[in-house]
Amino acid sequence: MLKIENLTVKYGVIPAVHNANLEVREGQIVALLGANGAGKTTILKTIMGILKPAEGNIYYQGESINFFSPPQRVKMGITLVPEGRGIFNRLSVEENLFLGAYHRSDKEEVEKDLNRIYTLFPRLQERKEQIAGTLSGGEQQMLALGRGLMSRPLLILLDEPSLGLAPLLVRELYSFIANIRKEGVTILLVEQNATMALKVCDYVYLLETGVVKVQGIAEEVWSREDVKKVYLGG
Amino acid sequence: MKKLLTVILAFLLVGGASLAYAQEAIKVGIVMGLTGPWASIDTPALNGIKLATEEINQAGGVLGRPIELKTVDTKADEGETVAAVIRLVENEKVCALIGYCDTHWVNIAAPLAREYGVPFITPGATHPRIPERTGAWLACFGDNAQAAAIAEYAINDLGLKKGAIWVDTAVDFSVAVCAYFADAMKHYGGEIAYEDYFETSWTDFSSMVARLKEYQDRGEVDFVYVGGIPGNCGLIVKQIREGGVTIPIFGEDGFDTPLLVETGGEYAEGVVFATHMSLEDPNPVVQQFKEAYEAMFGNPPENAFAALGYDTLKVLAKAIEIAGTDDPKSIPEGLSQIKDFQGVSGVISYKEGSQIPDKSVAIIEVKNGKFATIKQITPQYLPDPKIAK
Amino acid sequence: MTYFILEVEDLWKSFGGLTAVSGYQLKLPPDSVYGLIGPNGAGKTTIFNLISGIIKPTRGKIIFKGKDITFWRPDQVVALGLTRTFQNLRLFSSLTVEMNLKIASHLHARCNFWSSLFSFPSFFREEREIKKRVDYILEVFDLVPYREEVSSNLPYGLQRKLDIARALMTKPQLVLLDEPSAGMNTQEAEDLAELIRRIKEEFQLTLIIVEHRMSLVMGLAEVVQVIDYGSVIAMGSPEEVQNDPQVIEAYLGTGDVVA
Amino acid sequence: MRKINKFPELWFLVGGLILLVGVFLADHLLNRYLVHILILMGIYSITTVSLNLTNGYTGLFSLGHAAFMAIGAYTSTLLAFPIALREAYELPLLPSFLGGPEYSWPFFPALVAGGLLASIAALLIGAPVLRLRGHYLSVASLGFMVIVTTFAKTLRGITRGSMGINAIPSYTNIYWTYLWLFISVYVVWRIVNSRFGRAMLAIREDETAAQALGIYPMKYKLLSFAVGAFFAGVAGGLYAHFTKAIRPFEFSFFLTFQIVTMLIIGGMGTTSGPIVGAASLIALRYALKPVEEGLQIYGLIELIYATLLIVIMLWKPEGIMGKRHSRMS
Amino acid sequence: MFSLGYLLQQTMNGVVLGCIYALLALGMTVVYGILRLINFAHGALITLGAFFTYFILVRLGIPLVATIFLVLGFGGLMGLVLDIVAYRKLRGGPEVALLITSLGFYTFIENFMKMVVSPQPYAFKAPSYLTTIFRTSFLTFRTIDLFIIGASIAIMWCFHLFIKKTKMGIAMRAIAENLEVASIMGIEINRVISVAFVLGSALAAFTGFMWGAKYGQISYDMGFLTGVKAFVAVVVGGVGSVPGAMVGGVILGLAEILSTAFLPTYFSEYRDGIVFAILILVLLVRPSGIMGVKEEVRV
Repeated sequence: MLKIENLTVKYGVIPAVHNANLEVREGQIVALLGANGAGKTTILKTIMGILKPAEGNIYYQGESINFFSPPQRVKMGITLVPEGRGIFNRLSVEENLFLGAYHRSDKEEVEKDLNRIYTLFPRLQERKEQIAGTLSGGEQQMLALGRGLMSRPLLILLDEPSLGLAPLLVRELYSFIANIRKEGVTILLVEQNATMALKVCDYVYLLETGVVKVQGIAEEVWSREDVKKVYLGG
Repeated sequence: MKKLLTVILAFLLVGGASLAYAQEAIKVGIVMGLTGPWASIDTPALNGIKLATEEINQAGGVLGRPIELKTVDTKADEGETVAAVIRLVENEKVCALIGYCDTHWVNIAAPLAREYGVPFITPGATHPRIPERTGAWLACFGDNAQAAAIAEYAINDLGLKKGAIWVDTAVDFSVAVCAYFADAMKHYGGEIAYEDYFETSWTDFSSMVARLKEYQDRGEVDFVYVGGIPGNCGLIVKQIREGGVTIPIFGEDGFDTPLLVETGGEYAEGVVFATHMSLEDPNPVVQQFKEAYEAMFGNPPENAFAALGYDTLKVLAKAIEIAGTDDPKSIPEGLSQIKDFQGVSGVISYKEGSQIPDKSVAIIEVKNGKFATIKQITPQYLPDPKIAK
Repeated sequence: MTYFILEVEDLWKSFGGLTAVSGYQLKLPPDSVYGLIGPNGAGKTTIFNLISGIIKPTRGKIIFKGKDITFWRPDQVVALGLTRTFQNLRLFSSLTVEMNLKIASHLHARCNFWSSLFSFPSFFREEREIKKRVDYILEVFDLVPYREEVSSNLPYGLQRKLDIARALMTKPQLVLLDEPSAGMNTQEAEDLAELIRRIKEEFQLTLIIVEHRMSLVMGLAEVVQVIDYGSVIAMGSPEEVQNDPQVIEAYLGTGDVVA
Repeated sequence: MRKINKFPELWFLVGGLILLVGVFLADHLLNRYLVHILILMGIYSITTVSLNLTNGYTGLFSLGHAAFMAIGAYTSTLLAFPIALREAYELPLLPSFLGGPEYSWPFFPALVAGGLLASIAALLIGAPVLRLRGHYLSVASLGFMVIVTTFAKTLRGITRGSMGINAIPSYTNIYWTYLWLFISVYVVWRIVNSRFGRAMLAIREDETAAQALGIYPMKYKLLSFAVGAFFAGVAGGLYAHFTKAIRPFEFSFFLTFQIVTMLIIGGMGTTSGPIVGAASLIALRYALKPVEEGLQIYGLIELIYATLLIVIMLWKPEGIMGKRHSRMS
Repeated sequence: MFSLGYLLQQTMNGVVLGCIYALLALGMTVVYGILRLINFAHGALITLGAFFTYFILVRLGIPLVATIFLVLGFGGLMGLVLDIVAYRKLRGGPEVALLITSLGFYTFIENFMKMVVSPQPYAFKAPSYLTTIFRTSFLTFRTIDLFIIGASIAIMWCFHLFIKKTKMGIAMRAIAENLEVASIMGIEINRVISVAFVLGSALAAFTGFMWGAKYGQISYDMGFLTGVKAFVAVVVGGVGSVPGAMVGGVILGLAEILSTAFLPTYFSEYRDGIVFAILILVLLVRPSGIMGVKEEVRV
């Protein structure tokens, strides 16, 4: 579904991602793991079109999308749930959700999806008139996820969804992620919380300083020692 | 530094080219604010000057030489004004300067001309302290005359005693004319209820109108005297009337503009103001001037400043003739000898030692959208010029 | 009683309703290297911001060299000998390397305004001294060839180095390094560790290092504090901490998935 | 090359001599109109050079520069106004501690006094306003400018109100102007190359980082504001004694925007930018004047001016002398 | 000393003037909130709008309702042109470049207008149904005053609804808050910004029409000071806030009128000084304006 070939991304002169190759198959959850500064977020932003690749190609459903703008990519079914949630603090919960469906013109369906999100996250319904900036961290993450789903994505890119959440909330969150997958959405997940990610995902890429170091099926990778090493050092 | 030198060089070239000039024509420098807030009176004045030049040249010129105008637009900017005077005197070697219908600009340009020993005549700047301060000559009456004329008319003819004064503090002439008016009112036994202040740039006068209405309703004022300029007199009159004020409105020569009726509309009816002359005057001199002006510019003269400009150049030409030379040093001598010169804007003669002509003041009332002359007044009492700043 | 160069007591900071630092404590002996680790968003950088005076705590006390600096301005804190680097590299990006360093000599230039204007000898003497120190620092950090380079044009690794070099221009005793190796590759990071070790000796520094790259912290730090949710969850030697189950959980998360 | 670079003061000495010769030649060879334009360039250059210190080097985008010019212009005018003319223009006599009714100041001390008063005003207004950032600072300084012009209008006993003061003695000549231009360039250059200027650069680049290196931003912001104001005040004084008439209206939006435009067109934060900007825009204005008069389209200059402004901003937003920095966001 | 009628009359004067400022501020605040652009060209659009209505309403006598729509369309078109010609290219560039460009546009339009319509002011003869005078024992006012207040409130309300309820309005607020995240929501940034320009400029042109109808005289340079004051209203009210623009505008209008109405006449000239002193005070006490949202300072 998504294929990245020889991707190099630079900030000015500084390469953040180096020659990365990865692939996401339809219906999978693929995790992109690695320490801070490893280039995970950069890869997601490049897939979304916010950053321009210095080299390499991104194929989505067999088509190169290198020259597509972010809105075009959204229309093609890619959605990014940004790191730190990136919700609009000054907008209400419902407006945030509504923006997720910005490119859609099927009003009734949007309304239906809205209700679906509310049943998925009842707490959002309780607070739908509230300004999003006043939500708690967990609620904001729910909102960001819900907003991502409102665009009816085929591929959803999750950037550190567990960041700053209490363990209990993290667990809750992951059960949602598992649910989303059941509905047929493909997921590319960037995580620091490796244990959690490895439990739900099918395939794993491990990044270190912009380079893919390890890849493999989740269970296999989990048992390997280098995973721990990347995180906790020698 | 290198850049600066290049620039200097460039200027040497430009300057050199403009130095060449023709010998035979008599050069007269014109400085006017053709852009900016004074454009609406300076432009007609310039047109009047052009018309007069055209006529003189058609008739064979002065001393057998044609008159050539060197006109600079100074854009209502002090730096440009100084630059223009220097350029006209230094580069163009003009024999005299004519310029501006507002006192402020004369106050800048004329002293500089005096330094060069070049006479400066203003068509329409009416501050009576101009000669004292700048050495310039006026082709029009002083503000003290027009203020006294209105005071005389209001008190003696209409019996109105309690006036309010609106002063535009941003222009010298308005401040001056209002001070003379207050003085003349006192002289004739009237009183000033209060003075209110505004600035040229204002558009909204509603708070002042409301105050005036308050005074009117309490019976504390009989009339209001407004020191407006052409750009805002229509606005002021309209707002005063719309605000429910019914007492008479008096103005000065700044009111002499078509905008008074155009903007004021029906509300301008009955407004009385003092000015240099009336273009409705049946006097053949005036009517001929009107026709010639319309023939040349496609529209009738906008206001009295057109006539003043016309007269100014004619006066200058006459002075050159009297002096018999266009030497700037001799022109003032010629000017001082002008007596009973019949101009479009009235009879001009300079009294001994005075650079302000004795002219009568036309009192004009707006009737049916037209300016109608009520009377010509030569004020019996002239406030001391020193009263005003 | 032992002397501590820096003591932090019961430090709290909340932004709006969010508590970023809750009851952080530290007693730092002089001439030591402490590591500060913890997952993303644990509050490490906030702690640095609090100590260096860039933000003010909600509650708590910070004592440096026996002085209570809790509510001092950052420049006052630096003047006392405590400086820091930034996680997101705040170099003066349109200025040259030399200029970046010269700016940092600010605290130790005493020349007054008038002698600066009119070239009194004291000005030249001082400028020469500054230049000497810049030369020396450039030497130590192997940055000599890049002296005239605009700092934003340097390779990333060198920018990181410059950031530390710049901090040292202020002649500090205590340096807070905020993720010095972020964005470096393994080789560069190893070199950096070596460099940090070297400058610690050379300049007799006390260091606190916030770092994600475990190998670096483990190699350098004598004592490691692990932060999560704004407070210390573990503290000890690198080995102890590495095997602490609480730490592993903080980093890798619990293995307990509901779905 | 190296040797000279070691003593850049030498450059200044040489440059100063060349300037002196140039000014002398200009004064004697050129006609007064061209000298007039050169003086105007000089005065505007002083203001842009001083504005460059605040806006370009310290990164405080102030729009209040005309206010400092106004303060300098009024101060020096009032001090140096000839006793003999005071009565004709209804100007007050100097209070006794400033010289009394018998004495009007010579030009130089009057200019310096104007500059100093502008500096003091800068310190007073800067202390609260310089806390603001970005556009808020710009707007607040613009407000300060309006307030200064308001005072110039309303303190009629001193300033003659909106009508302004006329017949100011024409002390400003090309020597004074270029002497002060030289001084201002020299001072700004010295500041920029000392720890004070380095602190200002640091504040422009990153205030937080500057503070973390021991620089107290407020102090240097104020210093930069005050020094900039000093030269603006001096330039205002030169301007007043050059145009020989001032009124509050002059020192308002138009002047402020004109100076800022010159600086930006020339290139902020560069040594030569402000002078190039001021000189080229004034040169353009006067070069176009004959064209405008020839075609009798008054207002053409402004039209070309504006077009040029837009074109430069679109294609070279860092100004004529500016360098493009690739900045990381 | 002052009668009740006087107090009421002056307050009404202030409110009417304030509504004009408010409408201008509204157009500016939308653009400024998104782009951080102090759009001086906004002032020029007042002039353009006023002359446009002068020619179609006064000269051609097109009915009022049609005029309103035409002037809105005209203003919008001009805004679109400005955006496409210059502002779009400068997006993401230095703020000062944007500022100077907008100043350049102002100068250009003003001088262009001067050439086209001459430097003389024009009398703007509004249809009589707009200038009918009503006199009560307390107040004297005209239809146009009511029209201005009514139109301002109506437009403000529509705008409020637009910003709050419509897709485009929500998108605008999203862009103002975070451009990058907005783009990954699938919002076409350029299009939305253009719409903001079009709306703001349409409002400016419409204000020009109201200005002309209220005062009866228009000139090529009428827009500048008004534009600057509208920006002051934006900052006082709080950048990016629709009710803030209204509050800021009315405060400004009241400050102007009441300061001349209740201080001794000698203080009239302090009017602009007072307005800007209020601005500085508001900035110092509440840097984000009365209704503004505090901007986050990130360390």
